Amino acid sequence: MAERKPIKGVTIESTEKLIAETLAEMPEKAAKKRAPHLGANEPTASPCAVKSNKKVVPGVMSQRGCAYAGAKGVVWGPIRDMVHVSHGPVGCGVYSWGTRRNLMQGVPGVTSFPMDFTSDFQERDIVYGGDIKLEKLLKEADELFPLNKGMSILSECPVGLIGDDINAVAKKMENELGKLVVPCNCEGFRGVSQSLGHHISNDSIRDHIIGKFQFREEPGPYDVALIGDYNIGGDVWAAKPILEEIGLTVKSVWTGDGEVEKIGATHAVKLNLIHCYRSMNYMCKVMEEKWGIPWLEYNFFGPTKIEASLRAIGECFDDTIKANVEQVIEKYKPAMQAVVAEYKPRLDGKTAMLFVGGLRPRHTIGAYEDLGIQITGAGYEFAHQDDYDRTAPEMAKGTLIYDDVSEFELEKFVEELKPDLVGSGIKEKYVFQKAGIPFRQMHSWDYSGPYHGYEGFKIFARDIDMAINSPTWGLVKSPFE
Amino acid sequence: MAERKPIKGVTIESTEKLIAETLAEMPEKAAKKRAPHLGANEPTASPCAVKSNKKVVPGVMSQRGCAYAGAKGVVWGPIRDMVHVSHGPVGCGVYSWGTRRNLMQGVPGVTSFPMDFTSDFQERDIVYGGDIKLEKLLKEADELFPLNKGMSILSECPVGLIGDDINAVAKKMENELGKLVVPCNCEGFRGVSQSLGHHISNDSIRDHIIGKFQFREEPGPYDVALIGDYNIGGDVWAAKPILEEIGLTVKSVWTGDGEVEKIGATHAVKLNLIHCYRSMNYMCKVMEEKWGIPWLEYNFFGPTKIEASLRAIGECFDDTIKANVEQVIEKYKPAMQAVVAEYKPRLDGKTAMLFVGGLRPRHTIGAYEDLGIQITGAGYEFAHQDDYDRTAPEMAKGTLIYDDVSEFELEKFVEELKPDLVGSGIKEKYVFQKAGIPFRQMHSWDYSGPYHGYEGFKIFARDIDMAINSPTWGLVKSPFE
Amino acid sequence: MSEAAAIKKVTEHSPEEIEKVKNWINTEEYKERNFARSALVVNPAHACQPLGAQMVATSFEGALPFVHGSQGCASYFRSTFSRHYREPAAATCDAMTEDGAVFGGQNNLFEGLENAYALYKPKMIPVYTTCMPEVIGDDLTAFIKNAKLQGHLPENVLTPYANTPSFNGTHIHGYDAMLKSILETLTEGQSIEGKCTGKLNIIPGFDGNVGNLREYKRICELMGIPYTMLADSSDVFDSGCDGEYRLYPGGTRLEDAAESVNGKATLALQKYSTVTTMKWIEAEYTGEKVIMPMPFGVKKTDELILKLSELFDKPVPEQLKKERAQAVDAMTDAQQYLHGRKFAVAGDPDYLLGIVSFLLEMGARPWHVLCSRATKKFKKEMDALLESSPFGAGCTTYINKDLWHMRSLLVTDPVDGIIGDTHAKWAARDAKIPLFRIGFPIIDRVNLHRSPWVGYTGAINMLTMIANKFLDIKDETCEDQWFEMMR
Amino acid sequence: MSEAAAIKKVTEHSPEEIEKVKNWINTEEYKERNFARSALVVNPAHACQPLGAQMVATSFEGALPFVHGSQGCASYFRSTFSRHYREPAAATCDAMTEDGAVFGGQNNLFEGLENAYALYKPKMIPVYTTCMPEVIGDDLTAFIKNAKLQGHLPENVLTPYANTPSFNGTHIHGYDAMLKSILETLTEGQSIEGKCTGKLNIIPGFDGNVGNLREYKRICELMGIPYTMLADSSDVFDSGCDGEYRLYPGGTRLEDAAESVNGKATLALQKYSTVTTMKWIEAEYTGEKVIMPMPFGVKKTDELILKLSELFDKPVPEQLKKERAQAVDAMTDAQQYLHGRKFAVAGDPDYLLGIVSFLLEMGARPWHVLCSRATKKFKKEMDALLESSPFGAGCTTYINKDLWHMRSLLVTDPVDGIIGDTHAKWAARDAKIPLFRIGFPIIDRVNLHRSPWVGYTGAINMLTMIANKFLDIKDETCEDQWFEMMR
Repeated sequence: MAERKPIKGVTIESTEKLIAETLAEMPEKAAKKRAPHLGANEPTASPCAVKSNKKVVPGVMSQRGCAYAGAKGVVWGPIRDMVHVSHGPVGCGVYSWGTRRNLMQGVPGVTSFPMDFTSDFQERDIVYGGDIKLEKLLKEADELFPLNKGMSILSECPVGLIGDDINAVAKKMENELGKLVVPCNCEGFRGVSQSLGHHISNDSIRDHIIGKFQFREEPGPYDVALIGDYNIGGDVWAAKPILEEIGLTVKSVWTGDGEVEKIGATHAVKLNLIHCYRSMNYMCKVMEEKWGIPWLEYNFFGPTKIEASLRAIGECFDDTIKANVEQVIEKYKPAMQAVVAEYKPRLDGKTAMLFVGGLRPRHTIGAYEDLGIQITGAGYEFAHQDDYDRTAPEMAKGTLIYDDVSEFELEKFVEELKPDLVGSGIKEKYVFQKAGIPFRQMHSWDYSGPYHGYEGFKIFARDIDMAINSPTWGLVKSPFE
Repeated sequence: MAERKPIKGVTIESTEKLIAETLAEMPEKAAKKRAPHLGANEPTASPCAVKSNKKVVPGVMSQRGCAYAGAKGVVWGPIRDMVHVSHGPVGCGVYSWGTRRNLMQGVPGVTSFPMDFTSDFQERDIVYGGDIKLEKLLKEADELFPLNKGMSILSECPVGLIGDDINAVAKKMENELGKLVVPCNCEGFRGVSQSLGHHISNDSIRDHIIGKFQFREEPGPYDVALIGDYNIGGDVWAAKPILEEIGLTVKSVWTGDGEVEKIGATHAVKLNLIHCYRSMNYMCKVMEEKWGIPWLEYNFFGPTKIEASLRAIGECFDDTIKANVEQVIEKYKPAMQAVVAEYKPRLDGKTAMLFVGGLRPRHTIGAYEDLGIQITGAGYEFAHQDDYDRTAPEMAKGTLIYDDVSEFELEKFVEELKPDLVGSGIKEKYVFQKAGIPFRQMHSWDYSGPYHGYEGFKIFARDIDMAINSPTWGLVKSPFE
Repeated sequence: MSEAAAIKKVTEHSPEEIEKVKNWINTEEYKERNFARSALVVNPAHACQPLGAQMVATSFEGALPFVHGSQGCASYFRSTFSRHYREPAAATCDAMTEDGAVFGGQNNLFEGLENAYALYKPKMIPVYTTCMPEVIGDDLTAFIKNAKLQGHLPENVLTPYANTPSFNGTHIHGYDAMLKSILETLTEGQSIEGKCTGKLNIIPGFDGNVGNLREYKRICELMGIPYTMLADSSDVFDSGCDGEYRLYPGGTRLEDAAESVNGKATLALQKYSTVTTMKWIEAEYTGEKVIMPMPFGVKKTDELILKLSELFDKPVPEQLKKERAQAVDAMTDAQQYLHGRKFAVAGDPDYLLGIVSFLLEMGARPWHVLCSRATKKFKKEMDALLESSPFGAGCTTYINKDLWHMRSLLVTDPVDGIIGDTHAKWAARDAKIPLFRIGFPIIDRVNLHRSPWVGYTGAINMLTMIANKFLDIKDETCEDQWFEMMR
Repeated sequence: MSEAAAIKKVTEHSPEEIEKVKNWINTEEYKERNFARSALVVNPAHACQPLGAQMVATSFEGALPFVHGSQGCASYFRSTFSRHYREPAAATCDAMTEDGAVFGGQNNLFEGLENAYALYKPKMIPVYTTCMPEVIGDDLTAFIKNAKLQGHLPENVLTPYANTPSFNGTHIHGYDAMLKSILETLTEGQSIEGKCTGKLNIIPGFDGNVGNLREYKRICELMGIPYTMLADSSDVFDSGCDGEYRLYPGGTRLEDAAESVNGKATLALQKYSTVTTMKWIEAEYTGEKVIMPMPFGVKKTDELILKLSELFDKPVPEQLKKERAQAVDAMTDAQQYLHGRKFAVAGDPDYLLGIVSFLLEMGARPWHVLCSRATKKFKKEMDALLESSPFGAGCTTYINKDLWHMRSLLVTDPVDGIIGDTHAKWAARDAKIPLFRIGFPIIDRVNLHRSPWVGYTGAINMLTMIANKFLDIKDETCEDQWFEMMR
């Protein structure tokens, strides 16, 4: 990885000074806990000095979600042909209903279920337990939504506290209904962030789904699976065609626009291509150990990374595929150059700071750089060490790295570094826009997208230009003061 | 015609007293001019005492329009396949563009022309005359709208004052373009109301259109023409099917959703059925004199009048048609009774006052009475003696008749008679609604309709009930006073 | 030609022929021929002078608009206003007919004034003309003098009058002519050396949105600036329903208008509909004279407020600062729904300048700007506005072209939406794009004349109407897989 | 089970099968089975208690909402508010995890309060709970007392707290619990015998429309009635953008809330979201206590204004009389667009009662009224309202049914439109009817939370949104021959 050019005014010293000043304003105990999670980037350091995956420091206003959010929101929600039951009180299901933009094909309510199924726990369910209600509920769901290919039971906080046994209920109902019924003990209070929710969900797939199905078609030499693309704003629909264009056969997608049976047959593919390493590396490792399937991390954000990834993927296959790769790269080059030609002049030299979930703070850097934008700060809500190790080389020396950054810290950092754009989530968008700083939601693509692949880069470039160069920012400063 | 039951509180004396009080508040000269136009109804008196078709008394705020409105608005506008040129300054064309609801089939701008074509006179056209511009304009229109079946030149005020000769231009261009080009000298200042505009237009049809075409099909025994139905809100589309259902063949419609060539071939029909006597009786008489075509006035407002009209029409034909008439009447009776059953209970005993153009003040009385509503006052903007003669027998003794009623007079009359509904036009609607009196536009059906025929009566009944029984009238009286 | 030979069969266009022409009228070639028109006007987007005169005439307290000429015109003006505002629009007329064409309209005027005054007891009778008296050259000065001399009308009844020939200019010029004449009449003899009412005279111009007029008044009230709105149609065309019809439900008080000649400042917010009026005020009125663009969008509202603050030495109130910040907040929050979207705009000059400046502020792209009757001066001003922003690049301004020209533009050079009055709905339908109804007249929707488009609140209203319609269309036309909870 | 035997082929539903089920879910038979559900809830139209608590907690000046329990909940509440208002929605949390489940959340609370106070310097930290502490029975009274005793938080920091378990009631009950607790804390020791502030305390209840809150304040200001709005979210959730982010952009001033115990009168405008609060106020506050329905429509606004006039002995101002007449004018002018139209309505109890009364006033016909969590008492009150008008005939009230039940109703017993929040868009799409977004949350359109639905102006706003959408549909779906200039 070519080392990044240093960014004007951004040095290890200036960044460490900023960190120190910020920590100084915190209670001592909090500062002590937070210090290891903030650092000035050392591109070559390995492992990256920044610590991660620790409990939230109470009261600092972290942006993190919970295990249920990592399970239902990230992994299970996108699987289109299952009834996903938010098992517990009504809130979690309502807040996550349709708010992750994991688009899905199918007839809503018939073959796809972009809906909120819940057991709506009342006091009596807490007191007497919810297992009986769960059984009844699974029967009702299977009756009213007969074309479902399976049902998932996603535990909310109370379930784990009142001694319910959803695993037993799942097993019983799978037999009774002859349908996949997958338990997932993703109570919100488990672990430190969404991350354990991914892990628990990967385990549920391992224990209850994979290996139970086989593809209808005979296995082929170029069979691959797309792991860790959740079809946000149609990302899968922009990525898959490129892989097919270089000659691969994408047998299943984990889990964007996902089909559970195909997920259950993925053990037959030749190669697992993983985009979001954080949420799905677990099952790549399981499939590698149990079925010998190699896996490759790839990155479809921006032409530079797309080309590198295609060539890396090509390396895993024969010359036919390698030739196709070069052809496809040539085919889309003009279009990509046209995008860069149109937008780079208006974006070159701008800076951005990113704070997203577990992948994009590093994975989108290439796309920003393709447009001439330098990343002066980046961090993750719920990344682990291996994510930060992958991040350090992607960022210039001395840039700011922040793990599980709090509102307090991020405001200070942004105020100091004055980026031209902040890329983060809905909870941050309006904080920074009030301060007159252009913003893009890098969780939900601000209801735009896709941003993956060649088609995605056109939309990404347009949106970033729109955000940074919108004339409305020129109105923020009032003439009356 | 069965004589109407007397209406409680409405006597010759009370009405004449009201008229006298109203005239007393006018300047003497105006009162003298207005007196003959107001009267208490004598159902059996013939001719009706109320005078009509006289010049507007300056300054009293008459509701009348002008000859151009009678020509372009009433007669020519509805003819769908002609380019109607509003010849003169821009105003007249814009104000009458799409404001008469004469709906038309066809592809707008291709085979039908619901548009505003105008010569948009400027000062130089007044000074140097508009004939040359008119020639150029007709050529441009024919080129840009090639599928037009003819073009009409509808003069606005200035044309008649600056000595232009649109007749010569029309003749010249008809030859040059091989297309019907029909001049119509309907300058707004001519005559006393829209009425002369109808007459001038009838004459233009007589002189330039009728007799020039023949129907493609062979003449048949049941060929009729529908005269004086302008397809307001789809009235023709509700009336024509009934005539066809009793076995007649409606060869052409004057002029709702009209086709000019079929109008030009109407001399071949067996019977002219005229709904709006006022605007089209001229051509009925011409066709009777020149081609011996008998004509029959009919009334498709409300089941009572529809049945009477069908039977009268049946009388003009053989027994097959007569039998069809009885069959059709029986067929729709249940539906009509259902409408009456639903709405009459909420409308029985209510009263209404009507002030419309030249037909509906008398013609819709049957429909109101079918719903139990009595008409306590009626009058026309531009009717003539023969209209008032037809009106007297339709109204109870002592009810109020007012010709070309002014705003001042109508407000006094309504204030006194306190009707449950006023049926008039857009210029009156909001005056009476401010006074908390329910209102229906009886020119444009308040953008609803059709009101003709069986289908129309359902919609009419619903709309009248909606207007009178809307709970919003219960809000008018403020609790704060 | 013998009758028999002349008789042709009724013709029928074949479906193929219809299809051919249907496609032809959407082609570039048709557009060229369409733009080559020099005599025929199709679907113009403006009305004639006396309509504008009537808006002014009705906007003064106790004033009864009086049309000298054909009664058909008076009824057309009244029905146009009633359809737009869904309100009564009283106006009377002296109903000239054929004899008037020969002998002139003096007798009509005598009788008309006498009856109008007796029946409707107005405080003022503004007189304006239709084509006929203008073509035959009626001398209103003489006629009115004689009417009073011969006792048809008491001497003291105010009868300002204006010649408003519909064969030159449009409704905005009629507005100008009538306003100037009314002010001349009311301020006669009122000008007192050195006197200053301390008030601001506001002239809104021909504006069919009573919400705009109320927004101007609200801004002045918030700033503590005493004002007189000259030709205030806000109550006249938006009176309440409480069981009683009022012929004169509001309008500028005559005493205030009279006093306006001694005002501290006079502000016209529509340049193109107050040309002669402001020239006359320049000469006759005391205080500052200011002509500013209609305050569409934040920047133009800023300029207005700064000017008012300067003129009256008043601080900008907290409430307006707060509203400004809320407007900027709404615009920054929703810029993604308008940014880069192409718009066609049709309407009166001052409205067009305002709407285009708002679009540029949002990063939207005005693309076809059309005024069916305007001067080269206007075109120059519009082109300059477009050049002031990168988002104005590629936009063309058309003057003296009509909505059939606009149709050709929309089907050959498509845009995302068109902003204009109801008349633009036919072109919008053919081009399959939404129509955003900002202008006059609006006769196919309800209450769009009540909420302001100007000022900070107006910017939010426009943004909300446009963005939410685009989102409606997205939800209603997308396939199931693109149907989403969040937009 | 041996692995081989267990391996099934990937299945595919045939198009016929899909079509069969697609039609089946629109049948009466399916509706019966759907209504027979007793355990499964699908697409509920309500949220959980702590969301309501957070709306209250954020609506006091300098108050930092504090979630005691799982951080996932805090982020969900914050993102829900930010998506609805397009505004920041700060709230912190003491992030209980597995060990909290075992040992309780006291340590989390200690650290959480300490850090929150140090970092964000709030004037008040309202604490409310998620499922976990409620299930394991954390004793907030003790925890908070200990936190202060052990110096994690200065004694004088206001820390009202409420137990808001999401497994009973909904967000409106959380609103009630938190409000009562905050008022208890703020008014402690403030009640002074015989003292009267002369002010009106207004409690808006859980209302996602800042326009409504502003309308209440505007009415009071017009009537010259001094007021304190308790839990005033209008500035908090609609602050301006001027280059500076403010964590505490507004909210009820703590001093005013403290004083409210000595108010002249206390008015709650949402009965169902202030049950315990008003019971407590009944006992503790001076002055009159009044609970009135949300003033949707003219009659209910009349009642509110008459009550205020009576309570404070103030005449009804001309401006409100004028606005009333204008609302009645708009409603009588546009009744033809709503009369007889059937509507489905889904939402919170107080909103439902208001919307239905407005529909009845317009002569529209509420047909399916659904509240996904409500009491029999509410159903009785709704049925009584429906019986009060002939236009309520035939309407059915459903409680504890969800939006999948509503879907069955819409496709088997069609109506013209549905009024509700964004979640109803899926049922509206399947039933091919328009959704009128009045409720919470609205996360797929812009600025619908800014213009009021209550009061006279609110009645015009609702009427305009509904009528103009029906007219849009008519223009967009009619054949050419029915496409008209006037509507």
